[in-house]
Amino acid sequence: MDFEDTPDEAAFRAEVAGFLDRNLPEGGVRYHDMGTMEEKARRQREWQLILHEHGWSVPTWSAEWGGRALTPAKNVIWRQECDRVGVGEGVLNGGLSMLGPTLIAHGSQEQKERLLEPTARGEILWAQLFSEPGSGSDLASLATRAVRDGDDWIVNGQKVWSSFANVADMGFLLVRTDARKPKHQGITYLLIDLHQPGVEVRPLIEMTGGNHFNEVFFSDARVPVANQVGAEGAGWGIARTTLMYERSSIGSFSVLGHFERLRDLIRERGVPVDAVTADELARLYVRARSLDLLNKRVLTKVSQGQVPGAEGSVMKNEISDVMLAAADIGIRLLGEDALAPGHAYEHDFLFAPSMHLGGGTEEIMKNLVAEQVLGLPREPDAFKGKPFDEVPRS
Amino acid sequence: MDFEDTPDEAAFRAEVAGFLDRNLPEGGVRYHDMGTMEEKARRQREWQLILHEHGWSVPTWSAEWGGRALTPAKNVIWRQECDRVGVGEGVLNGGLSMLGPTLIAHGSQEQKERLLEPTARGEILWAQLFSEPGSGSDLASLATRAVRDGDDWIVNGQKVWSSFANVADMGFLLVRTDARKPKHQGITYLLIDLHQPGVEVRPLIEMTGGNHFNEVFFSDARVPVANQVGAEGAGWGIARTTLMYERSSIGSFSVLGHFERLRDLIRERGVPVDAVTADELARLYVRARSLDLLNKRVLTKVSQGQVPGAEGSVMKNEISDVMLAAADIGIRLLGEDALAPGHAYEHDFLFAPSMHLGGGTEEIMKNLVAEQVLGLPREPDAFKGKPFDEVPRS
Amino acid sequence: MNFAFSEEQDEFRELLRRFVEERWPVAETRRLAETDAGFDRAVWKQMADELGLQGLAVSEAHGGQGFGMLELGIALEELGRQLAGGPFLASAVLSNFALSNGATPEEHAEFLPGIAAGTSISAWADAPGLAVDNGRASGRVAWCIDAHNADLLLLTTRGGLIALDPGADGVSIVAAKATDLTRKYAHIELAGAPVRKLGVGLDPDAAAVKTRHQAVIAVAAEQVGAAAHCFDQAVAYVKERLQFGRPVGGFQAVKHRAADAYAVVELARSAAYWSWWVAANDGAELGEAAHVVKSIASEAARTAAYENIHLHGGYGFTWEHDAHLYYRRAAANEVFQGDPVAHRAALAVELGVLVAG
Amino acid sequence: MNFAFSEEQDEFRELLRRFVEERWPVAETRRLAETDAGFDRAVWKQMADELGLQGLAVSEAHGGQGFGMLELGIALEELGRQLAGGPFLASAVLSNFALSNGATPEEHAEFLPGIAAGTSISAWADAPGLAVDNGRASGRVAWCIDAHNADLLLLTTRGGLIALDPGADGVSIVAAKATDLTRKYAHIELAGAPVRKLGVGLDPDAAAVKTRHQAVIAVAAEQVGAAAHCFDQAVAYVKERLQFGRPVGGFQAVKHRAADAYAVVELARSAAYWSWWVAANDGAELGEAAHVVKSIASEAARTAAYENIHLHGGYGFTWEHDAHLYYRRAAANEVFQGDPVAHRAALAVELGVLVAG
Repeated sequence: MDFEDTPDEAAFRAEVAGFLDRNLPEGGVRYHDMGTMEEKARRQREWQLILHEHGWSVPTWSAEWGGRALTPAKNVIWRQECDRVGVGEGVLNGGLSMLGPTLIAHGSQEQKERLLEPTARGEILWAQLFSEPGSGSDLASLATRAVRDGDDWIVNGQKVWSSFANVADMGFLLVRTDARKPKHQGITYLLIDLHQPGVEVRPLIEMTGGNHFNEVFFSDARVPVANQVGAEGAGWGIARTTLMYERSSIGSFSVLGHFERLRDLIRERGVPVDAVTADELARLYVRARSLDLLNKRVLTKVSQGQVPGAEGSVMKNEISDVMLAAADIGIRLLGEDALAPGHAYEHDFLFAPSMHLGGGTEEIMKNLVAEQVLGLPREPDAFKGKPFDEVPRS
Repeated sequence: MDFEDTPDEAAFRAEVAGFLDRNLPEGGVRYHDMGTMEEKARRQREWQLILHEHGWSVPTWSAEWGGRALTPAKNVIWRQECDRVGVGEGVLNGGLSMLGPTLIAHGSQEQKERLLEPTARGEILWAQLFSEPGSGSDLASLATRAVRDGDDWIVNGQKVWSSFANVADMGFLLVRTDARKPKHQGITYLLIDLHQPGVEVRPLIEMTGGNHFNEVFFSDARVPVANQVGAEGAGWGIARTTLMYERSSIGSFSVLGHFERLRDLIRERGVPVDAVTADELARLYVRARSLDLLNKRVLTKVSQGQVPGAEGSVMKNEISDVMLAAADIGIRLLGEDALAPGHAYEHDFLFAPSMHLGGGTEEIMKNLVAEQVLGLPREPDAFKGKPFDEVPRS
Repeated sequence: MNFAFSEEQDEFRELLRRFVEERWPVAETRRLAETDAGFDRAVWKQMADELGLQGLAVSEAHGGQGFGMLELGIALEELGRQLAGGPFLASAVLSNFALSNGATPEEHAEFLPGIAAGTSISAWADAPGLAVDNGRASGRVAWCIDAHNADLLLLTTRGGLIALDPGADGVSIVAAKATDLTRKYAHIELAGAPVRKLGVGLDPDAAAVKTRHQAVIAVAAEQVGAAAHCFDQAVAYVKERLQFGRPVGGFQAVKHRAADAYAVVELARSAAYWSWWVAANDGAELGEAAHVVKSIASEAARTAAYENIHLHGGYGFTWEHDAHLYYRRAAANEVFQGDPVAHRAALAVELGVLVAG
Repeated sequence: MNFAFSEEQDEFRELLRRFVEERWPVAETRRLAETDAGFDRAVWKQMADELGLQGLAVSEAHGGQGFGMLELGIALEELGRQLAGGPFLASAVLSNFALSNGATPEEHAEFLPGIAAGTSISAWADAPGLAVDNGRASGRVAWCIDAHNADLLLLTTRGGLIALDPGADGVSIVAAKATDLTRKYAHIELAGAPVRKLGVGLDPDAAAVKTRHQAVIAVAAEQVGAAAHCFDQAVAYVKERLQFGRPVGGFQAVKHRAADAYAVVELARSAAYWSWWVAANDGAELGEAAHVVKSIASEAARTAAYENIHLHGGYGFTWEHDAHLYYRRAAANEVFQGDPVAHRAALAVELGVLVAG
């Protein structure tokens, strides 16, 4: 057990830090500092090209596809150093951390050759198109349908909660191609060009007043069969790969930052904290510190080649609770000034309720822990094995 | 709206208080002050005779059976005044508040004439015999069986969590008389003489180290058919009546007492309380005060002839939480002295975990609220309508 | 003991609920959030003419209906359900309290009739930091509800209640956007503004304390209404929304969340109704009631608002859904006149388990 | 970064788990609870002879194995699972810490070999209230773990560490029953008892602080073991127990309780392992680690003990079931060397968000 870098890790960290310090453009590429979504996309693409030139665009991908096949431990260091200078995947996350690894695992040779390099260069910007208004926790009940017409699939339906779809070029899309099969068996995985008639992207305004997600509508939109990943009807299994990569890309987070921001606020305001609030701050710190350590334990396991399992679900719920508690303490510290829009905790306070929704609700996460880690029985499902179109939907 | 007694209520309160003050025996009849279970039974029976002579033995029963048919509002006053002088139903609770009302509702004329008066006088002491080791939350899955032999039922099986069975004369007992029917339909309600061969009562020691409950074993014990309440197979419906009366007899409680005991402890010890603990104490008080007020709202509804509904389940869970929190604060206040056995909070601390178990678990209570008050759907039951003997049991 | 409203009170609630649902539903509150005033003068006039709402708790001698906190509580709870009412809280409630407690009978006769008729709007704030000297006041009141809509400003200063003309020299009132979109706030800056001292001869401290306690109890009534609305909306939704082929409200985790929210809403409602009764009867427990109800009603309002978002899934997180309006209001009400932690500290002192300090 | 134990450490854990499950399972702890000593000298000797456990963290020069807090942590966690070990905590852990920090090398050589061999049992307590004067001590130590089993008493006084012979004049040690049935406690009364001052020339305050932090970290290791055992037992039971024709562990409410308990146990375990590493490396974060781990491990131990009772239904509430033994121990460990609230207050000061006072 050792919480410090090994000599090899320390050398790698120095290499990464050196690279970043030398190449980071003037003004940085901090997601929140880059203005409109279009501006974010433009500047992130420029930075991605720099990364690509130096072989850092897709460090976890295999060397065959332009990557460095970083070990989990080194990937953590890579991300820590990126965090340090405020660099993240941002609008490129879908391509770099979800679609790319999925294609490497399940795509055809032709698809990989055609799509991976432009994705790594940031030329193709990807959006995930899985969730639907009627399919949230029960994602596999999705109803967007595709019908075969010659060498094309014709797609009709609606997706929602699609991050960055308003700036994306393509989407990885789940469609129902057979409604007479049980829900998991009639799904196909397609890659759709978003710049075509029949695709309409409508930005969604969230309760924060901001826009992160989109609704995407399909009316007779076309997908060439060459853009079908895996077999017809095999989409659910491939989607699970994507979802696994999505979750593990959330793995790196700075949960202690939530405490540090509160401490900064206290110092700034110079108002002494009462003992009750101090206890809550200490509780928050204890939770965040322990969570940070749990994350390190899981990363060590992954580094040793063990499958991470559903511990990630524990962490997602815990970090959500930390953020909710931090926002709550934050507005309490502000007192009446918490009325002012744009105050230090307005965004966090308004964003926090989404933490237990996005990427799987609190309830779904706890089910996963109970079933996959603890081995408790699944909920009985009265519709198990029933054809999709015989299951009630709202 | 008025939180004070009406003139009629005030007069009634004065009458009750006067009666109690005049007749209460030297030394009182406080349950916890009366030594062994046998001693408690003996002294409570003496007191019950005094009550009976003055027409106060069963004040909520109808006049036909020796009662006063008190309104809910007056019953509350009756209980408040009894609480004031430390008088409760104690070991007589089963007969006075469960079996009596059940017999009045469902018993035959012969049973009422034979049993109600001795019950009211405290001559027959009753124990509830419903729960079984294998049937807790799923009470209707009970397996103690009875087989007809001429004019007798022959009973075999085991009951548990039976209060006062070690001093009781008779028990109200649920048995399975038809295992081929669905679980709710094969149950019969019997009254069993506990002083017979074939009945063995074993006191159960709880984690507090005390004894409140018993296990009761039946080996070919006999119950004459004359002691069957209602029809064969109709026992579940009658049991629900008993359970309803059991729950409503829990209605009167002094939840604010939990705060007051803590305040007394603080005063006694003379150690100033820190701000964090003071906040928890205030939280406890807020919860208890609000709960006390909710109880008053429910009692007002009942007084106006409305059915109380499952608000009682809310109250049971809330009072459990109050007690758990109070015990926790109590041992915190004691610090290291909480190690001493018999300290002010040892009993409460050890007893508190049972609060969310006895009389329906926290989970069952929340189900009741969700289903009966909020109208949310019941859990799907794969065994609905299946014969009892085809449902798996542990 | 009778913990029930009278038939007349129940009828008043029904009438008011219909009025608010028809004329000022939350959709209208949402529309008005985009305006500076935050209310529609026509509806304000209907509130006065059809229901006499602004004069509900003003004595008949001053043109009001002469009711007390019980009826006011009902009104605030019902308005709270739709986040409606605009300056009703500022004028008909808070200013009315401030004047009733801190002004003389002559001053009542001067100010209350306009407030009761709805023809004059008043705003009130606690302003212990103001410097008042020689009939002039200077200083800042960071947040005052509806001050920019007011014809009359009332401020509780260390020396007692003062009245200001919002149009006077040295008075600057600027409407302020707030995280709470559904209530209107303003910043007040005073630079030697001419003020009139009210309630000469009265005990200013007693009046200030009473006004603060009543203000808390009034806002808690609104919190309970908002909480109940959020709760009802969430429960209705989980009955309808299907996932895995069945209503999500049939999943035990969702059922238990709903049961937990139900419990806290009913606890808060019980405490609120009692607090109205204490206030209506000028009971000695006024301070205790204010502390208790602020703690539990804040918890209920925030819990129910959060659960409403959560139980609506992603849809509850959209701008389009009303859920966030309640969540925002819940935060604002929580910090109004002392947050729950401060009220619990005061309660602990009052209960004798904490040394004041 | 490597948050894993070495293969040797994993093997040591396996070996120890087998030993404890065979020789000192919780059933044996329950039997020993009825005795005054609370341990079996034969098993104590086996611990020393077969595993060298008492000398685990004593240097080889003094007959120990020379390991550090990581191995000690593993031992305490495994003993904690069965509430086993008797005076191991008092002697091989707490007294060892007190001596290592507060005594001179000569004194180490005098006392540590006996402790390491298990032939001498020592007990330690914090006793800031003792009056020590002219080689004599007077006063009371209300609770001292295993003092009545001890051959040597070590007390941290305001002036530094002192050693006492339990048999000396003026020393009264009375075994005390406690709510925690599974650990043995005693009351100590000193009336002019002859004492020997240890660690002359060392900084007594630094030694006392370090000993306290290490003591907390050690007990937290035990808390994590106990929590993990309770959690495992509860999960195993809900898989087996059928109600409504299916395992109760299949009901969502039960699943989520289990998932919540799992989370807090794993958080506590993570904090505990880190705290051992900090202690093993004599890190500057020792105080922070002690505060963090006391808070989270107390929560885990209490939560898991409570859930184990609850999820066993009525059966978990019986004397016969072991669940209450863990619940009792959880309460006792919680108040040992400062409760979680006190540790969080100290942490808040250390983190710069609270002014000390």
